[in-house]
Amino acid sequence: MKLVRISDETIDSAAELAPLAALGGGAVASFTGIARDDDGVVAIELEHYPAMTEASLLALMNEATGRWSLLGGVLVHRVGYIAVGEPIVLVGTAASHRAEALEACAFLIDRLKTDAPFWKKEHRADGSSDWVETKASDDARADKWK
Amino acid sequence: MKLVRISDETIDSAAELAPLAALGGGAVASFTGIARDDDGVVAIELEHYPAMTEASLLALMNEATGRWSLLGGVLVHRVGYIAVGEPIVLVGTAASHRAEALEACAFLIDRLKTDAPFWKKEHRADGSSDWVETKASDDARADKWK
Amino acid sequence: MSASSIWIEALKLVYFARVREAVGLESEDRELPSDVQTVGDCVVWLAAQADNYASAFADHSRLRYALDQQLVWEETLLEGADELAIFPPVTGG
Amino acid sequence: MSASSIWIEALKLVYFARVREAVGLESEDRELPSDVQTVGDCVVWLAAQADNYASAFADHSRLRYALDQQLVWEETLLEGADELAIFPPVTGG
Repeated sequence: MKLVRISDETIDSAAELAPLAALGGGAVASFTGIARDDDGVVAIELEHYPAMTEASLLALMNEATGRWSLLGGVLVHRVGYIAVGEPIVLVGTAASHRAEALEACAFLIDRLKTDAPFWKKEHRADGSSDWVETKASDDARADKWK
Repeated sequence: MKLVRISDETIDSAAELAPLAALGGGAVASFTGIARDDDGVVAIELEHYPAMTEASLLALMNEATGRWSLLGGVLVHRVGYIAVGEPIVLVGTAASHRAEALEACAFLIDRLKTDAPFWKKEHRADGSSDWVETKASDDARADKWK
Repeated sequence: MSASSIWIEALKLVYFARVREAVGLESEDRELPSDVQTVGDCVVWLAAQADNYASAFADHSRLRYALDQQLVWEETLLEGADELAIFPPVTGG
Repeated sequence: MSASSIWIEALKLVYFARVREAVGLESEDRELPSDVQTVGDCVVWLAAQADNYASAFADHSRLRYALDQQLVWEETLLEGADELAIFPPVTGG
């Protein structure tokens, strides 16, 4: 079971992860990225490259299933306006044993951060907004998997 | 927010993780260990050391919060009879950034496997049962964190 | 007319995030001169088209590229491609 | 009467999993001889108490210990403790 999805509605983590727990494996790992309550930010705007986004998420998922023995994986990314406190991204992995599930989950979120065509803009209560800058630490974490 | 609990009822992962998503951080990681559909096994029996179990989980949680900058952590372990497909253990961590949440989550489940006083017995459809043996790979993973 | 001058007529440029805002367009079709062979050539050529293009495409260290929806580098040849996307480093997740 | 002979009278032994099943008891109170000083001494002494104890406590490589609910080693002194738990390597999670 492999699922990737771009969503303009609130991500329901429990509903997305439930199928992973039903695959007969012993381990489900998940990561949820949340719009952080940072410095006056009230919402995050997520832009993406519609013609490329889904294919790029599927390529990451295929790389993960090629590298680790997974029973299933889920990758859901929100786009549009996202209020602080709401999920931006959900990664879920299922495997027979925990090492595979945990490592593949970390791999997927680390590589999504550097490879998938999404851009975040922070909107503040005073009406100002700024594009989020990349972090060198993201490149370092993604490089770890090479 | 730190929560450790021994439960003799089904673990409701969504309900346990929801408070972690509401702490204002950007990252929630989770791991769910599930009674695996293995070789005719129909149920797992989980024995524990009641006078010690909760304190040992709390010690692990305190070690995690001392090592990583966490906003919160949840550790729930089921005891008693557990049907195949049901969760045995749930680990959840919340942090401002993903590295802390992911690493602390992996730490907690790896160390729980070697340090917390639980013992699993597998019950099979034919009425036979066996205590589960430890795996050398568990010790190796736990040692990684030393 | 050479084969290379045919595909060049059809190149669609798409912009995202800060680049889109600086250019003021989500996408445009451009005929490129025949000496524009690589992604990097194209960016240099675009920077000379207008003042807002100059600022959008000045700092190559803050630009990334996808050719026909595949991440590529400045050295990649445009030949045969339909769509070049130019954007800042991604910040999703 | 020395101080050490007082606490020894009170040592509670608790067993889990395969050890509990082999001994046939969840717990018992035992008076230990005064030459039983460490966790390891106690296990050797227990193994000599009965046939089923001998099989329960024969292979030290498959035994783990907690003294007053803290994981300890065979070398750990019993002195002052109220409760010694003896069990196989843990297999939770």
